Amino acid sequence: MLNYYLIIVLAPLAAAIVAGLFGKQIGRAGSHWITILAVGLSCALSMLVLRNMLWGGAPSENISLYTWAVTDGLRMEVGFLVDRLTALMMAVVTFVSFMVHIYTVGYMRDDPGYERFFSFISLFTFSMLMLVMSNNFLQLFFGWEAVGLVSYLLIGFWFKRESAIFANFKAFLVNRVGDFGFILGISGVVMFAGSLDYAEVFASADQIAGQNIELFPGSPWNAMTVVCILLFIGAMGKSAQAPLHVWLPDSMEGPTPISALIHAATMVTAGIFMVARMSPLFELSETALAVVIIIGAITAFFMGLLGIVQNDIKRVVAYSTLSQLGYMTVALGASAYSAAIFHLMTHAFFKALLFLAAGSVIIAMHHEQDIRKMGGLKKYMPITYWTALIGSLALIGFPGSGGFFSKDLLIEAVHESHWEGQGAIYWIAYLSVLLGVFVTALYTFRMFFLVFHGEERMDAETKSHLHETPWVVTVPLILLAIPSAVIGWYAVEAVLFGGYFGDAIEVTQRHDVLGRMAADWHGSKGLVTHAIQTPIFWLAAAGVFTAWLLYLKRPDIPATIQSKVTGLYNLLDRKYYMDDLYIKGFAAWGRSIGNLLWKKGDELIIDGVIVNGTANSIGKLAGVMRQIQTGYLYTYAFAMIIGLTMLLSWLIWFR
Amino acid sequence: MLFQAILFYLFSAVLIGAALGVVFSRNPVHAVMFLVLTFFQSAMLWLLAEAEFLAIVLVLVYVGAVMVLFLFVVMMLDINVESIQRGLTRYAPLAIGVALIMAIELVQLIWMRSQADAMATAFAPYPEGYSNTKALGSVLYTEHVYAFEIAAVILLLAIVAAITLTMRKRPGLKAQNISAQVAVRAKDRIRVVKMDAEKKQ
Amino acid sequence: MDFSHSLLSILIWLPIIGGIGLLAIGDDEDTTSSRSSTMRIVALGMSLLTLVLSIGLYKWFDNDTGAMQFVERFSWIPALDVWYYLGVDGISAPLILLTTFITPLVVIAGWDSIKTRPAQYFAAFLILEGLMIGVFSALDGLLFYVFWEAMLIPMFLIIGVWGGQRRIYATLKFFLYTFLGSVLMLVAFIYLYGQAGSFDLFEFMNVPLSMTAQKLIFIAFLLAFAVKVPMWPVHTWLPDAHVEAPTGGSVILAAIMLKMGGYGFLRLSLPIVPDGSAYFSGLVIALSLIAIVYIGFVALMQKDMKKLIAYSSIAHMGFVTLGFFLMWSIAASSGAGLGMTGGMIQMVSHGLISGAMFLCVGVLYDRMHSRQIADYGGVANTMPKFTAFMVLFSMANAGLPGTSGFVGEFMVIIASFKANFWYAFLAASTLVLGAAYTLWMVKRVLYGEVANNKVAELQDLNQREFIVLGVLAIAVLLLGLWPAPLVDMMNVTIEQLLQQAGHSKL
Amino acid sequence: MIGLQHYLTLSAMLFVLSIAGIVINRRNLILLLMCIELMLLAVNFNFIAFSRHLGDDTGQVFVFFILTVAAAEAAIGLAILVVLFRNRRSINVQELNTMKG
Amino acid sequence: MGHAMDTTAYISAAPEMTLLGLICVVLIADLFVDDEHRVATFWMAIVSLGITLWVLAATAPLEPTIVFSGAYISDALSQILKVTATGFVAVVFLYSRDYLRANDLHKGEFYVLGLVGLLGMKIMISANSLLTMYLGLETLALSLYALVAIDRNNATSAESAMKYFVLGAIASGALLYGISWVYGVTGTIMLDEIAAVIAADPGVNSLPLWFGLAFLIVGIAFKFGAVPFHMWLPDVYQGARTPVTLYIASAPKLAALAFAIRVLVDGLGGLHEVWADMIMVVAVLSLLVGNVIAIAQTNIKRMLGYSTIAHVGFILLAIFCGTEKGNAAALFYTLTYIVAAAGAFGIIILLSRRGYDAENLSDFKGLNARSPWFAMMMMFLMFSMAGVPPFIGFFGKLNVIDAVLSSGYPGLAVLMVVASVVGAYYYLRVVWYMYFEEAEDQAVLQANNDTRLVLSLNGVAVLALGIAPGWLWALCTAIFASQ
Repeated sequence: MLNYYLIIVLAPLAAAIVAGLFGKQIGRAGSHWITILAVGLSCALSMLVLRNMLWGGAPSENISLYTWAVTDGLRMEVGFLVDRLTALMMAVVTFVSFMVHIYTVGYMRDDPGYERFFSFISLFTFSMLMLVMSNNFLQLFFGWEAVGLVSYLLIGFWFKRESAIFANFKAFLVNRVGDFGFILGISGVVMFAGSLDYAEVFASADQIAGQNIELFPGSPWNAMTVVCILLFIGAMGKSAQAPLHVWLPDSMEGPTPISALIHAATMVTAGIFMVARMSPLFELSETALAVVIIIGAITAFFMGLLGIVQNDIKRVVAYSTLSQLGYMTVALGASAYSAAIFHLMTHAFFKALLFLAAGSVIIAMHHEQDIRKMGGLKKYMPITYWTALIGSLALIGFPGSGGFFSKDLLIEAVHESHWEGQGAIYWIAYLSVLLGVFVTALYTFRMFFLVFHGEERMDAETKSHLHETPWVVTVPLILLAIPSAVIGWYAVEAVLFGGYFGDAIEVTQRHDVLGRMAADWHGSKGLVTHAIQTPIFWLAAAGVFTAWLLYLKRPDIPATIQSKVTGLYNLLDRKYYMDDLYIKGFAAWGRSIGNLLWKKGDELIIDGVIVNGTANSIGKLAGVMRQIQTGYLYTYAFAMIIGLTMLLSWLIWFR
Repeated sequence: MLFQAILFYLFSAVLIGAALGVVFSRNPVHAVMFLVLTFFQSAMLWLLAEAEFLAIVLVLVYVGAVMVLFLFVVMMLDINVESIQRGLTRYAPLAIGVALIMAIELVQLIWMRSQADAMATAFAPYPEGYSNTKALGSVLYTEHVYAFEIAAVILLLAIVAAITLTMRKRPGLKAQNISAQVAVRAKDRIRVVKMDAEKKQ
Repeated sequence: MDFSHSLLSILIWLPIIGGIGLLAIGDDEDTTSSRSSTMRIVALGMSLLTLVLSIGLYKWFDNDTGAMQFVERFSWIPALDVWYYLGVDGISAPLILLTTFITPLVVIAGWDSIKTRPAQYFAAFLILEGLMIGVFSALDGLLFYVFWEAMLIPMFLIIGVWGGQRRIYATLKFFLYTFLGSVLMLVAFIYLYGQAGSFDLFEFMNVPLSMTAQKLIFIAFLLAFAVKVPMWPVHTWLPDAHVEAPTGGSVILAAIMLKMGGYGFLRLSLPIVPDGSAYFSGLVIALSLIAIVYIGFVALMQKDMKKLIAYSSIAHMGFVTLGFFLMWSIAASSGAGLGMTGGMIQMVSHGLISGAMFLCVGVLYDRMHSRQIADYGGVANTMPKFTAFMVLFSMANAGLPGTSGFVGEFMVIIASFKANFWYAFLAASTLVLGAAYTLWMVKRVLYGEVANNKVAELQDLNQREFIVLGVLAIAVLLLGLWPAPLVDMMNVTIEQLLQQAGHSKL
Repeated sequence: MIGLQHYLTLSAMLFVLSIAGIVINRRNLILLLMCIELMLLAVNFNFIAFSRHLGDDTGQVFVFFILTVAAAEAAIGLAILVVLFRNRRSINVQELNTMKG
Repeated sequence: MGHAMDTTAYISAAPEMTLLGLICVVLIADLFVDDEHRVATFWMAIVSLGITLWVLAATAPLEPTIVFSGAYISDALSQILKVTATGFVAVVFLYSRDYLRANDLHKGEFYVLGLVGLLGMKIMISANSLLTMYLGLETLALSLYALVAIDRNNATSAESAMKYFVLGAIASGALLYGISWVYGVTGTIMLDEIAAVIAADPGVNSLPLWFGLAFLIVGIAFKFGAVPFHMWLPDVYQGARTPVTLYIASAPKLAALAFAIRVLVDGLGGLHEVWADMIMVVAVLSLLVGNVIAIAQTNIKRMLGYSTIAHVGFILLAIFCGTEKGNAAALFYTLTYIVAAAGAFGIIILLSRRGYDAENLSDFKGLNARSPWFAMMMMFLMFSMAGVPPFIGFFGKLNVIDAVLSSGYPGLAVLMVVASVVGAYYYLRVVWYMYFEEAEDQAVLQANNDTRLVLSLNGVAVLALGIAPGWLWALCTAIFASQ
């Protein structure tokens, strides 16, 4: 299998290198063909791997590829751990990536950076695969940062745009804040487990949990808690959990395929994947799990709220992504790792679909992204309309859609995850995810209605050119719509209750909510039929209804509400003032610290006073001392006499 | 002995007075004269100490030659006595203070800290028939021949140096060259030039 | 052909002779004349020949021994028991390879951007190369010191003759600063000589020293090496020197000369005064951490590209000293070696990356004659190839995994976590700060609309520049993706060094 | 009892006086030269006194050479003085400060 | 004391006698040479020096010999110092010739006075009695006074000569006063006998002798130009015409060293404890004052004057140790220092031309463009003086620091190196002007090939000696080990 893995990983890399270095030589078509073929190959082989795992009963494999370095007893290797979790991720990643590749051919048709773009997304695929296939922390971190790099490059793809390059800089930095924690977490792992290899670390998990570390003198912390929280900070950065979420909405400055691939389907879920992968560690620290669940809950609910006031089509989807990532995180915190991963998978499909649909709309609208200037697009773009509808329904969890299974069960799992000592945390998490359902439905269908229904608010010029997008755009939409719609039916049982993940995910008995839920499991059909009895359904329906009421039926109400509760509106409109806090707060603070240290510390004190000060005072001293050399003979003689007298005085009186 | 002491103190007093005169006199000529007096008094004191040869050399060489040289230069340079500022340097008080300290130290050295007893005795008189000149002469050309030769070199050096520094041809000086004047002939002086008569226009 | 018995001498003297040859060829006013081109070819040929020969150093290097290899030992000054004593081990060999690798690139980089007195310019670099290799291979204290100081002279001239506006201030500051540091080292050497009766470094290592003596010697060493590294707060010569130096000078300064300080700590401080080092290790760690954080903030605010990179060098070198001095803070059985290896790797990697960064700035400077970030903007529009390289090196500078910049930092952070959580916390802040200052510069220089007409007229990399940056890019990536060969070279030596440093001399 | 101490004291007084003369003189250079002669005289006194005290003629021989050298010295000193005067038209010590610092 | 006499004496003193004879020959022969052919005098002087060197080599003593009733000593130290002094006087003449000719100073007297000065140095170097030491000192000093004033039409020269003369006279007065006390206490003026008396009778080691010692130190310090007896030095360096400065800066330092070692070590070695402290104070002051004031100078001759003061600090600190190593270090330092000093002034002369002395630092601007080779030579010399390896100046400093450290004075060693760093600044300034600044003056350097050759050898010597300093150090240690 190793050869398969190598091809899966290296084919996109090779394609990226070829397209990147020789893009001009092989031309636009050459670039997209080579990358699409490479990713297609990866995708096919990934499917094969997944198939072998699922049906072929292939065992998980832990292969060491080569030794990166060995020193001081620490082996640093590069290798693959391919188990069911990995296989699933590989399939999702390569599939979405493949779709996005195809879609890009249409979306980026007129862009001068065409070859570069293909090179980047291929490179991204490689990086993401390295991340998910890693069998050790080092390589994980490599993939982790590499996807960050590509994300940076792609957000800033249109580097002439001030907003784009601001967004990519911001994205990278915020991610780096997460990585800051992450690398400390890895260091902690090495310190307590003495290894970077997953298998060895997991094997010594109990031993880690048995140790303490004194972060502050006199207050020992459980080592596992520290390590897990640090690792989770990394996940917060990558998966855009509050308060490190601020980069994701801005990342919409990148081309839409990127938003679909990186900022919805794959990269942002790396954090979720990582926590799931680290389940043997997280399971041993309830404190860490509590942190995870709280962060997730906050993100899920509050980021959803922001989606309601956004007018940029991509930003709405972006906030929805944030909110959904929050859901996944909550699931992780509830030890329902499988649920999180399952939601990750369905989300990947439907969110990629939504983004691509949004992209399709944007193409049709000639790069107009404001939903207030759209409306009634249904008749112009039927394929986009229907696929977007599927995506939206999946997002709100319409019974039977992919999102329904994952979200419903996720919320259920949170509901179940009520173990001792959680108290308020449990209720916060549960209420957040529950209310989040309403919010999700509201913003999703607000967008949907404003774009596809109602009056046509675009200008005449745009309107005259409106038509359905070409097949390279619509085919991926359709291909993504299919799994969005149906994947839940087929996968839910296997993934959540069928022990699909095997030993890839470990849950302690006490936390095994899914295990408890499995007892009540009556198959997917049962779940769908019972959907109507759950509050989740009604909350979603209420959300859709509200959206219909506010944005189709009575479009005047939102403005009224807005004027009534300006305070709340402003809070949402300014995104809880988080950007202000970071930019005007931390960034400005950092700059002024820098300025202070530079101007006052380096230039004034060290250079001015100490270095040049010494030099100048020696110079001044020289100036003063040369005054002694008056040029007058009697001074010279006098100096000699004084010297002589000193010698004599010393001899006679002091010796 | 008492007489010697009286003489000593007398000569010493004059000596110091003359030395003060050298240091403080306004007129350089006076200063030279005071210096001459100083040397004379010194010669007297040396005679008292039975160093006759040196006493005589001092008078002959110093007063006779060196002091005359000084006087000669003073006169030659024709320094305007009135224009010379009367006064002391800025830090004269300090200088005098330092000099006093040194004086105190030297006196302390001579009178208190050294083997005062051994030093307080009078000089042992020379034996009868002793000639200071003869004694010095006998060692000068034997034991100290090397130093003597060097002294000769120094004198030679002084001659060379003094001539190098002071003898010069003044660039602007107009002098006659007698022999050239005598040797001149008429035809060297007048050149007869033939030229055509001027034509009228 | 096996010439390994005199390889080090060849590596030292070949470039020096080449440099003298260049001086003999002399300068020609006409930079296109055949004499000028002969001169360039001689310079490049000599540096390449040195590089090729230095491959022997790698090829014949025995990774399994901590003993000195390629040893040469002849009496030099018998009256003082001074030996011409050369040899390398796992900590010096990589640095020599780095030196021979960087020098040809510098020569190529200066190919036609140096208009005034090119023969002297190239000669200075060749001589400098020989002297630097000398520093890394000298095993006799006096020989070491001679190379160490002699090195200042060509660098002094390089900055002063071919530098920028404030070159004189910068080069004097550079010279005097380093000179002050190293003369105290000389005093320490002479003291040790008095104790050991020889300048042999191994004798220095074996001679017993009292705690007071060790402390004083350590301070003397610390001053010498801290200035060179440079460590906060004796770093202020570096931004000035870097900014004013010509591109090649900045590259050599950053890539190799700064490494001398780190090398000095390993070669001298730790084994000769282990107890002194232990006593002051807290201080060094504190200074390193201050360098990482403080300088990170300072770098953020720089308006001059070279200055920014110079400051980032200081911050990165903070990892080196941090890694070296962690060993006394780590109670665990392993981890000290990790820090030390990390520091060493960081040195090599920083040599490549900072060199590449300075070359990038040099490329821009050659075209625009400005180093001010504000004068640029949107360079990516006109120079795509250049942008690709610059972004790559910036990412490496920010410590992205897969590039060499990551390797050392990673190891040091892990090791510092073992020592103390807060060490690691402060050290890891470079992930944020490093990315912030590097990428902010990238953003302002490369991205955006074309800022002005001058930027609009920029020409992309020519072949020569492409080769230089390309070679460096490959090196940076190679080292990042597979550092094992380098690490293997050092492992045994570092183990041995750890034992030596851990063994009290009292 | 006039002995060594008296001569030495006299010598010391001359010595100090000559030094004071050199230092506090702001007038002409000739005076400086004369003070130097005074200083040498003081030295001579010392030598003669010690020579007599020790009963050893070397001291007197020394004085002989000092006198010789002093004469040569005076000649050269005055020569320099003349050169200086020719160039400067002055031998004022206070004007002798074109080089300083 | 059975001092050897008769023929041994004349053989021992043959170098001095030969030189004296040749001086007379040159002096007389010069009368018959007119101004156009004055170069003949130069060659005669060079030949005289050559012959002297040969005589020196031929009469080299196998063991220390004391002749002329103890007035004269010939030993290894005297031999090396005399050879070096003779050689350097030849170098000085060579460097000076073209300058003198261009500036209408090409007179036979220059060479004669120079040779007499050399004779004085030799007398000092070989002096075993305080009397000969004094006479040698005066021979040298009087020649120097005359040399400084040799440009009769130059007011500055005359002024500096006057200052030099007056201060020199004061110093020799103090020296004589000291000698008188030493004589009075020990009853002898022979240095070996003084040492014997001090060793035999502890009673003499008391205040009167110390007083004499203090006055002697004034004389020594003056000769060296150590603070606070240094004030003549910058003015004389600046005021004298450059060849004279070159002369003063080179060979007489050897005589001063001999003076110090003969008197302090050979004669009054028993009083080491007493004089060490005094020498140390003087040396440290010299180091600091010399280096600091040099920074403020714009005239390069004056700057090198102050630098000399700083170097003297090093030499005196070596002597201060009072050990064999210290003495050897002092000798080594002096020998190597004058190599650099001679070269530096040689280059200043090279840059000068008719009516124009390259005295100011700014005259060195852009030298690298005018003459890369001599710029490099000057750079070598400056770095050597600054004590940067691999130039020989470094080893000089190394040995002194070694001596000081092994005598147990780490603080002094640190002070010395820090002072060197301060000093490095002004040497670097010369390099900076030569290399980093544009030339103000594009005139081509004019010099004969022989001068160029010797000057180049001089510059290369500081490097070559630095690369192979071992033999010289071995020689210096051997000289003091044999005593």
